[in-house]
Amino acid sequence: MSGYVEGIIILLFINGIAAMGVSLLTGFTGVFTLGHAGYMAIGAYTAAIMTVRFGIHWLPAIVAGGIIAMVLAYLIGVPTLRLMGDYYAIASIGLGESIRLVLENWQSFTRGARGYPGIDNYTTLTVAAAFFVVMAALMFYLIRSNFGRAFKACRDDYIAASLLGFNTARYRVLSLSISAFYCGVAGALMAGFLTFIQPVMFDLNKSTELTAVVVFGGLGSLSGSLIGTAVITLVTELFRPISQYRMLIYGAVMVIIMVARPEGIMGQHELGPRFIKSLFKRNNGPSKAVEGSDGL
Amino acid sequence: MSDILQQQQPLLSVMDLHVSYGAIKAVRGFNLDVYPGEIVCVIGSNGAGKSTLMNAIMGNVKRQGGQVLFEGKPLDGQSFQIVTKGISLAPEGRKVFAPLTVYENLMMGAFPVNDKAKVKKDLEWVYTLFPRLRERMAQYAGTLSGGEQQMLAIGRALMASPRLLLLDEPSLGLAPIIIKDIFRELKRINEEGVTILLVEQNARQALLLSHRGYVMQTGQLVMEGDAKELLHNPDIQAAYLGTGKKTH
Amino acid sequence: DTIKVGYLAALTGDWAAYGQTELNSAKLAVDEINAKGGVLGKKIELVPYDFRTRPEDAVNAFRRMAENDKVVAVIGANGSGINIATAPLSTKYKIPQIGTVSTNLNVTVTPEGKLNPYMFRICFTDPYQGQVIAFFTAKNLKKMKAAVLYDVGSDYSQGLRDFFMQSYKKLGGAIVADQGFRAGTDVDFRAQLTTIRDSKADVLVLPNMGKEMALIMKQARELGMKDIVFIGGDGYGDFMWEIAGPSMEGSYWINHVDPADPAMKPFFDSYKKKYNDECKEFVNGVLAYDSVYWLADAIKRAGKADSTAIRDALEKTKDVKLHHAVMSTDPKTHNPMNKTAVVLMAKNGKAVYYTKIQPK
Amino acid sequence: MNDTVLKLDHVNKYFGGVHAVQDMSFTLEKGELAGLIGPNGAGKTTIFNLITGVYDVDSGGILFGGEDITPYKTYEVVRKGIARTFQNLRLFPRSTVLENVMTACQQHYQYNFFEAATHMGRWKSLEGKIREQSMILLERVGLAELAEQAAGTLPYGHQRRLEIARALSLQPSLLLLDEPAAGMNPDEVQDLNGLITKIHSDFDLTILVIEHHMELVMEICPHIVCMNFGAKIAEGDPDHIQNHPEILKAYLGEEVLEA
Amino acid sequence: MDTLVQQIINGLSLGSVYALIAVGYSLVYSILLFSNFAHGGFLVIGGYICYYTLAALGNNIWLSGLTAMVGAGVIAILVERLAYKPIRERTNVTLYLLIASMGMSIVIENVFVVTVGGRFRALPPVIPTDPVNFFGLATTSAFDLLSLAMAVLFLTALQLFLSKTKWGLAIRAASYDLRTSGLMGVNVNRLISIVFFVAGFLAAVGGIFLSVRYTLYPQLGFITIKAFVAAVIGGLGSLPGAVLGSLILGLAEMLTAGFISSQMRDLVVFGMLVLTLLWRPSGLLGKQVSEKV
Ligand SMILES: Nc1ncnc2c1ncn2[C@@H]1O[C@H](COP(=O)(O)OP(=O)(O)OP(=O)(O)O)[C@@H](O)[C@H]1O
Ligand SMILES: Nc1ncnc2c1ncn2[C@@H]1O[C@H](COP(=O)(O)OP(=O)(O)OP(=O)(O)O)[C@@H](O)[C@H]1O
Ligand SMILES: [Mg+2]
Ligand SMILES: [Mg+2]
Repeated sequence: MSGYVEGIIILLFINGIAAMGVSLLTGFTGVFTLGHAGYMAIGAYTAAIMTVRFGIHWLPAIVAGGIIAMVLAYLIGVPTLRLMGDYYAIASIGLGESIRLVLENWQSFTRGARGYPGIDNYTTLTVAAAFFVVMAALMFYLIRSNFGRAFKACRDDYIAASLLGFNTARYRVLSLSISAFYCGVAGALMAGFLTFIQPVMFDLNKSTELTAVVVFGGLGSLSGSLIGTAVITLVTELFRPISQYRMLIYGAVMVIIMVARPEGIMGQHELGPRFIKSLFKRNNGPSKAVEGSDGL
Repeated sequence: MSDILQQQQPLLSVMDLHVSYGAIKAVRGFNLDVYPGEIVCVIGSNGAGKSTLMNAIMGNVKRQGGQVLFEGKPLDGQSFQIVTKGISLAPEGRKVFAPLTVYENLMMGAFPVNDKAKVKKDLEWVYTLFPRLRERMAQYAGTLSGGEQQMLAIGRALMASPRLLLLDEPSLGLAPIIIKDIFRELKRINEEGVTILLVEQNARQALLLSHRGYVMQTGQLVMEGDAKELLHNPDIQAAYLGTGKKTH
Repeated sequence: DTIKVGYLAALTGDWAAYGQTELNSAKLAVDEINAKGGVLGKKIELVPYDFRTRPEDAVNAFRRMAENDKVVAVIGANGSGINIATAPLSTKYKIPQIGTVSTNLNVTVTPEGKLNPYMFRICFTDPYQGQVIAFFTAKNLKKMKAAVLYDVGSDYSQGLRDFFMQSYKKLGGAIVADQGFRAGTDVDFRAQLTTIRDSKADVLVLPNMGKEMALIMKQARELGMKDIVFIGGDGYGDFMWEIAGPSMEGSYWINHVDPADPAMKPFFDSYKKKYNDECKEFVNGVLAYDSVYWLADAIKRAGKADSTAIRDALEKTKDVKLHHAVMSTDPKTHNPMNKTAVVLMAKNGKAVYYTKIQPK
Repeated sequence: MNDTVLKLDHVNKYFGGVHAVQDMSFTLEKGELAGLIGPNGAGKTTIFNLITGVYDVDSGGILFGGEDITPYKTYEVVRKGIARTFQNLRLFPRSTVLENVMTACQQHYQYNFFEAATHMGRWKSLEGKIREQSMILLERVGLAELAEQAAGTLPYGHQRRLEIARALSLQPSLLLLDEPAAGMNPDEVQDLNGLITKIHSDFDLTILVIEHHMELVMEICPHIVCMNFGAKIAEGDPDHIQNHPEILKAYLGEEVLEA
Repeated sequence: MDTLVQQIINGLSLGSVYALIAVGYSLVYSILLFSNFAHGGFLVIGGYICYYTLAALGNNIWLSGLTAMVGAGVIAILVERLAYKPIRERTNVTLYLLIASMGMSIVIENVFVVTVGGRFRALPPVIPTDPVNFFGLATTSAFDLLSLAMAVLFLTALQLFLSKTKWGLAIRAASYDLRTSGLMGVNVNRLISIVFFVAGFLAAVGGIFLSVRYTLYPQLGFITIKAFVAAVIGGLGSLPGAVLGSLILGLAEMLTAGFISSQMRDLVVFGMLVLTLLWRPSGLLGKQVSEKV
C-alpha cells in the first residue's frame, strides 16, 4: 500500500472513531452538537503532553486522552444538557471554542497557539485500525442493547421516555460522555498521526464536519456515519487536483446529498442484509413514510 | 330525496382515487359523490383509508391516480389553492397551532376570508357554539385539553366559511354532550347551505345525521347508500355499530 | 520530461487571499524560468495542491505529491503549523520543502534542537523578527512604553509577540498593555484599544495579519488615539490602505522586502500584466516568486533533478542572488543568514523604504 | 384485599388563572377498575399528569401505596409501579412496534453497561427475555403480526393498543389509561372493553381509565369518579352516575346516550 | 469612570452591528425553525454586489445598496428553492436543513474564492465613520449610530408586520406546522420565499455595513457566529430578543475584554450564554410554551 493511501486510511479510521462518537450523541440521542472538535483537542493534547513531557507510553496516553475528554464532558454536560435543540447546539459552539481558547492561552502547559510539536508517530495503520475495530464493535454492540434503546427513546420523545422510567437527563449526559471519549481517543490518535498539533486544528470547521458526516450518513445509523466520513474524505481527496474548486464541490456535495436524500445516505438503517433487501423493495423503506413527531 | 339530488351535478366527486404511502396502498380506486346541500359520511374501521381520502381531496397527500372534481371542474393543486375554492377541513388529530392563542388559531382559519365583518360574525358564532373557546381566547392552543383542542379545530374549519366542510372524526375525544351539540349544529349549518363530508368512528351518530353514507374497507368502497338504510343493514350493524348492546 | 515541484498553497479558507497570490507568483517565476529554457534543459512543472488550512489535509497532499506525482521538492505553505506537520514527511520521503512565510523556529529545527534536514525557509524567523521590532522600537524610535495587541489563536501572532516582548524587555522597554483578540470572529477591537489608550502606551505593536492590523489602526484612530505609533511585522500588505486609509500614516512595518526596490519592479510589472491585478499581498508574492528561483538555482547547482542532491544544494546556499535579497543558508538551522530586515514607513498613501536593520 | 393503592388528598393545581384541579380527593383500592369522567377541560388529564409527576401539585398530597409521591420525578414515580398511556399518542414513531415495547420492557431486565457494550454476560439471555416478553404482550393486544412495522405508520386504533402494551410491559401495579378508546368505532370499543377487563384480571392490576365512551366506562368500571371544572362532582357506581342530575346536565346530556 | 462609559458605548455599538445580522437570522428561524448558517453567505453576497455595483455605478450608495439588497434577497429565495424546499417538503427534521445550510454557506464562500479571489476588499467610505463624541466622555463612530438606527428601524417594521397583519400571523402559524397552514389557505411556499427575501435583504444591509467597517472577503460571513449567539441569548425567533441579545452580547464582550481579560473574552461570553440559557432555557424573550402531555 502506498504511503498516500495509507495516510488516507489512517485518517479515515481516526475520523471514523470521532464520527461514531458524534453519531451516538446526535444520531441516537438527538443532541445536536457543534463543538466536539473540542473533545478531540482535549484527547490530542492529553496524549501529546503525556507522551512528550512525561514520557508515558502511547497506549495509556491514548486511553487517558479519551478518559479526560469524557470527564470534562461529564462536568460540562451536567449543567448544559438541560438545554434543548438549537439552544444546546449554539451553546456547544461556545463550549468547543472555549476549550480551544484555554489551550491557546495556557501557554506554559500547552505551548499555546504555536502548537505542540515533536510527538511520536505512534499512530500507525495497525494502531489506528485496532482502535477503530475495537471501538466500532463496542459501539455497534452498545446501540443494540438496552442502552441503545434508552438513547433512542430520549431522542424520539423525552417525555414519553421519562414516563417509561428513563432518567433522560442521565442518559443524555452518559451519551455525551461516551461520545467525548470517542472523540478524545480520535484526537489522541490524530496527535500521533500528525506528530504536531495546534489548537486551530480543532476549530468550528472541524466540529461542523463531524456533525455533517453524521447527518448525511443518516441520523441513527452508525454505519451511515462511517459511510458519510468516507464520502467526505474521498470527495476532498479525489478532487484534490482541481485545488481551489475542491471546497466548492465539497459544499455542493453536502447540499446535494441532503436534497436528494434528506434522511441521509442510510436513513436510520444499518448496513446489512436487511438494508440491502429494503433497497430492492422499490421503496426506500418505512422511514420516509413516517410523518409527525421526530427527534430534535 | 336522493333521487332529486341525483339529477344535479355533484359538488364534489372523487373518481377512482388511488393513494399510497411507500409500499402501503391506503386508497385503491375509491369513488364518491357529494351533492350540494348534502351531509355525507364515510365510515370504516381503523386504517381503512378514510383520513387519507380526506387528505387527498385537500391536496395534502399526493394522489397516485384518479380524479377529484369540484363543481365539475378538476380540483387540483396544493391545499392552499383548494381552500380558496371554498373547501375546508378539520383534520384528524386536531392539528391546532400550539404556540398560537385560541383567538389566533381561529383567525388563521379565517385566512382565506377577506370580508372583515364576516370574520367577526363567524367568530361570534363559533364562540357561541363553543363557549369554552371564548373563555380561553388568550390561552395557547397547545395547552388546551384534548376536547378543547377538538372544538378549536372544528371552529377553525368553520371560520373559513366553506361551501364544503370536511370533518375528520369531529367527535374524537369529546364529551357526549358536546358531541350532541356539535351534531345538532352541523345539521343547522347544513340547513343554512353548507355541504358536509364527514368521517366518523361514531358511525351510529354519523349515519343518523347524514343523508347518505359510504363504507370503506382497506381503501376500497364496499357499500354506499341512503344513511337510514345503512343504519339498518345487519352487516353494517355487526361490523361498525357495535353489536347493539346498550348501557341501559 | 519535466522537473515536478509541488506547491502547497492555501487556496481556500481563511488564508486564501495569501495562498492565491503565492501560487500566482510562483507560476510567474516558473513561466519565466521555462521561457528561458528551464533548468538543466528541462522545464519545471508546478503541482499545486490546496490544503484547506488544515494540517491533516496538508499531510495527505504532501504524500500525494511525493508518491503519485513524484515531485523533487515542495514549496509552501504559507503557515508554520502546516510545515511543522509536514516536516517528518519531508524527512521520510527525502524531499526538501521550502517554507515561504513559515517563520516559526520549529519548522526547521525541532524543539529538542534537532535539525529537520529537508526543511528550509526563505523568510527570517519569528525570534529574529521579534528582535528587530524590539530593536527598532527601542533604539531607532526611542519609545520605551509599548502596548501589544495580538491574535490569541494564531501561532504566528503569538510567537512574534513572545519574542518581541522578550527582546524589548531586555532592551529596557516596558510592556504597559498586553491585549489579545481572536481573528475570525473578533472584528471589533475597541475594548482592547480603550485599555491601551488608558495605559498611555506610546507605541502599539501589532504582530498580526494585514486585515486585523488595518482594522485595529482604523478603530484606534476612531477612538481618538491620535499620537500612538503603530509598528507591525511582515503581515503588511498594500490592501491595508484601502481599509485603514489615513490611519496608516506614520506607521512602521518590518518586512522582508522593500517593494520600492528597483530589483523588484519587473516582478510587480509582470504580475500586473499576467493577472491584471496588483500584487497586494506582496510579501507572500515576492517570497513565493523567489523561492522558485532559489530552488531553480539549487537544482542547477545540484546538477541533477534528484531530491537529495537538491537538499544538499539548498543547504549549501551561499550568496545566491535572488530578487529581494542575497540568500545564504545557515547549514545548522536552515535559516537564512544575515538577512537584513527592511523597515517601511507609511507615508502619503504608500509604504516607503525607511531603513534597514540587522540587530546583533 | 382492602389496601389503598392510590389516594389523592385535597389536590390543587393552577395554570395561571385556571384552577385546573380543585381540592380533588379520591382513593383507589387494590385491584379496582375505576373510571374518571367529566366534560372536556374538566382536569382529568391534569390529574394523570399530577400523579405521574409531569406537573407538580400546588397543594395536597398524592399517596401511592401509602407513600407520598409528589416530590418524586417522573421516572421515579414510574419505577414505583405506575404506568400510563397518553391522550395524544406518544409512541416512538420511527422505531418498530416491537422496539417500542422492548424499550419499556427492559426496565425489568436490567444489565449493566459493560454487558451492553460487549454483548457478554447477561446480554444474550436478558435480551432474549425482553424480546420474548414483548412479543407476548404484543400478542395480547393483537399486534404480534405487525411487530416489525414502524409504529408511526400504524392506524390510530392500533397505535392506542400499542401504547397499552408498552405501558403494561412496565409491569405496573397501577395503570392509568387516558382515553384508550378515542378514535375507535363501537365495535373496536367492544374489543377494547374485553382487553381491559382481561388485562385487569390477568395482570392483577389497579386501573384508572379516562373515557368519553360511556358504553365502555359504564360497562367495565364499577367505580366512577366524575369531575367538572377541576372538582369532583360525584363518585359512585354506574347507576349512581347515570342518574346523577348534575352529571346528566353537564356531561351526558339530558337524553342519555341514544340519539 | 471614563473608561467604563467608553466601554459601554463600545459594547452598544458592537451590539448594534450584531443586531443587524441577528434580526435576519431570527426571522428565518422564526418560520423554518432552523439555524440558517447560510445567512452569513447572504451577507457576503450583498457585500460583493454592493462592491461591484459601486464601481460600476459611480459610487452611488443608494442605487448600489438597493441593488445589493434586492440581489441578495433574490439569491436567498433561490437558495431556499434549490436547497431547502426539497428537504422541508419531504421531512420535518430541521437538522437536515441545518446541514444543507452549512453546505450552502461553504458553496457561497467558495464561489467567491474561485471567482473574485480571497483578497480583502474595502468598500469606499460610503457610510460615514467619523468619530462622534459624547459630551467629552466617550467616542464612537457615526457608523455605529447609523447601524443601531438601521437595526431598530428594520426591527420595528418587521415586528409590526408580524404582529399586525394576517401574513404575520400566517408566518407564525407556518413556523409551527407548514402543512396545516396550507390547509388554512396559506400559500406556504410564497410565504417562505417572502421571508427569505426579507432575510436576504436584511443580510445585504448587514453585509454593506460590515464590509465598510471590517472589509469584504469571502469568509466575512463567519463573524455572524457571534450574531447567532446573540439571537440565541435573546430567544430564537423573537425579533426584539435578537436586538436585546445583540446589545447584551456586545456589552459583555467589551466589558470582558476591557476589564477582565481580552484573551479570555470568548470564554466569558460563552459562559454568559450558558448561564443565560440555564436561567431562561429559551432565551431572554423566547416564548416558552410548555408541552401539553
Ligand atoms: N404517513 C403514513 N405513512 C405510512 N403509512 C400510512 C401513513 N398514513 C397512513 N398510513 C397507512 O395508510 C392506511 C390508511 O390510513 P388512514 O389514516 O387513512 O386510515 P383511517 O381510515 O383514517 O384510520 P383511522 O380510523 O384509524 O383514522 C393505514 O394502513 C395506515 O397505516
Ligand atoms: N399547561 C397548561 N397551561 C394552561 N392551561 C392548561 C394547561 N394544561 C391544562 N390546562 C387547562 O386545564 C384544564 C384541564 O385540562 P385537562 O387536559 O386536564 O382536561 P381534561 O379533563 O383531560 O379534558 P379532555 O377530556 O378534553 O381531555 C383545561 O381547561 C386546560 O385548558
Ligand atoms: Mg383517520
Ligand atoms: Mg384529557
